[in-house]
Amino acid sequence: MAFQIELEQHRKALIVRLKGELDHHTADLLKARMEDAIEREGALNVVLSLRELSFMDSSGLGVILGRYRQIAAKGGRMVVCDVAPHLVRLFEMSGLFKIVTMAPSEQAALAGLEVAL
Amino acid sequence: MAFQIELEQHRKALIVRLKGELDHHTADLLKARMEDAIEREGALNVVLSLRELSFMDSSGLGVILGRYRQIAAKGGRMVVCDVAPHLVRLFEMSGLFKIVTMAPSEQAALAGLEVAL
Amino acid sequence: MSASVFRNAMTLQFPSLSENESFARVAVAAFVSQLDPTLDELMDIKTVVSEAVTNAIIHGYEGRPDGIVTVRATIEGETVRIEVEDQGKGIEDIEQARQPLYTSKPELERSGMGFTIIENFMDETEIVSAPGKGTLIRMAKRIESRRKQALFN
Amino acid sequence: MSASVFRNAMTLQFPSLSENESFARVAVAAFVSQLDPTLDELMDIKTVVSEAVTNAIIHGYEGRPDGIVTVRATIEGETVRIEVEDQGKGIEDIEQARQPLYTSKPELERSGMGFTIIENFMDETEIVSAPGKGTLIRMAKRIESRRKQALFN
Ligand SMILES: Nc1ncnc2c1ncn2[C@@H]1O[C@H](COP(=O)(O)OP(=O)(O)O)[C@@H](O)[C@H]1O
Ligand SMILES: Nc1ncnc2c1ncn2[C@@H]1O[C@H](COP(=O)(O)OP(=O)(O)O)[C@@H](O)[C@H]1O
Repeated sequence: MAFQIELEQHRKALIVRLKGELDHHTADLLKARMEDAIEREGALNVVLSLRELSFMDSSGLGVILGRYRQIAAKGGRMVVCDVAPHLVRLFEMSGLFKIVTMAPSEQAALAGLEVAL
Repeated sequence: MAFQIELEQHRKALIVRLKGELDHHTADLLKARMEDAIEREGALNVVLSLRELSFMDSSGLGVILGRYRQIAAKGGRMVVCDVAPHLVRLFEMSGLFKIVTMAPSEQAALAGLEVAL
Repeated sequence: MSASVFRNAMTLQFPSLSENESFARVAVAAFVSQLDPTLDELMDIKTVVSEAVTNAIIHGYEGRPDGIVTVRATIEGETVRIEVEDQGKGIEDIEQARQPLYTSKPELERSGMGFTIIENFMDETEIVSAPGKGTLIRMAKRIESRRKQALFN
Repeated sequence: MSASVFRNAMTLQFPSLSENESFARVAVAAFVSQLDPTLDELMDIKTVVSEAVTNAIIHGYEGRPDGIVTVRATIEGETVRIEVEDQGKGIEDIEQARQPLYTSKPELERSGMGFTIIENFMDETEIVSAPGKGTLIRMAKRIESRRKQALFN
């Protein structure tokens, strides 16, 4: 079904905005687009905006974890923002919040990265 | 599924606002509510607002035709307003536009009734 | 045209309860969404499924809740085929049933427009029915996907 | 409690194509909508259906497109029961499969959280599986309808 990815190269992070439904069927596209941006364009930190994500299951957790490992190996960090309540439960269950930071908005996510740098 | 009816006794017409999905399953409720308002409260003219109707099939045509007959027997008139393009096709196919007037808005529907009175 | 045509199929079965009319049309619409139809096309599909399933419940099983309605849909390239089947009463005179405004149940305020709408909204319609055996409605429609429209506009 | 409990049921079958994951969860959600669930409950249902159907496609049929996935759902009063079945590979060690973060396909970036999510979101979960025979996931959840909440609040 409908799934869209918007990528923006911000000064200190790659901003990835997801829209629609992220499941096993759409996860491959996200993996390919993010791998590409991280490897070819050398993105270090990633801000993942879930504001317009209407559905996500454990296949989404898998791609996010995979991309986290990719940037963490180079010393990068990942911040997830605008996470809907039902997705917070998925993130909590999987322990993803132990390695990925949560922020209320893109601004807050970027500000948090600045401070940490 | 979700179907809601809002009734308003206007000076010269009963305004019936439909919301959601009108099919065979929900048509009985509309029939009962409108019959009641027409018989017990003596409504003569009816304005049917379809602005928030997201779905309607031929079962809807049946109830509308039935209520038209009910008021026409007493000399009343029916105006349908805010009809979405795909519903216009249904009305056209059934010939309902030959007996029921179409108006772009509730205001226009009420104004039309005033003039005709 | 690519050599490999996308194919998919689904079968849906449920008892003849009016609660399932809405469910059936949403399910078929979700299946057809794979072809990225326009909103108008999706509304056509929802409407014809609603007509055929309602007919199976009202006319086929005459309101009994224990009949089984079967809905099949297939996608082959750009064509959607939909079948709605019941093992109910069947239709005695199919030509009469197809007439606009003809209904055998005017007391239920049926409009008699079900088959007319189906034949108008779909590219192909076939009615297979025999009294006492049940009714099968076969329909097909070519979907002009939004994606393709965007490409060629 | 009224003496007559509302009952309904549906069966859905489709080939093991990833396109059908979205379709399956929308169809089941539309069926469950009859109970007027909260948005959170509907999201739980969609998620568990997505997990179980994805598992049938990836693990049961290992990506082959010609397997058949069957989804059954029943409503009995306030309880929804959902079954997802495949005739695929089957699970050798069910206890191991249920462990959070365990996956047999790390190369596909699976998170190993499917069964954990299902067991968390549903009131009851049962896994019936045998190597070479296939897998059946049985789940149940009581729905606190919005209508009822509105009445008692
Ligand atoms: N599944 C069915 N089983 C038996 N009879 C049917 C079935 N579908 C349609 N019919 C017959 O065909 C007639 C016309 O159907 P239709 O055009 O949908 O109008 P309506 O449903 O408003 O009566 C019905 O009144 C009924 O007699
Ligand atoms: N339908 C199935 N058929 C065969 N094996 C399965 C099936 N569902 C789950 N499994 C096995 O159980 C494991 C755990 O499943 P799950 O918790 O959903 O995690 P994941 O799908 O991320 O691997 C899978 O890795 C697989 O080995």
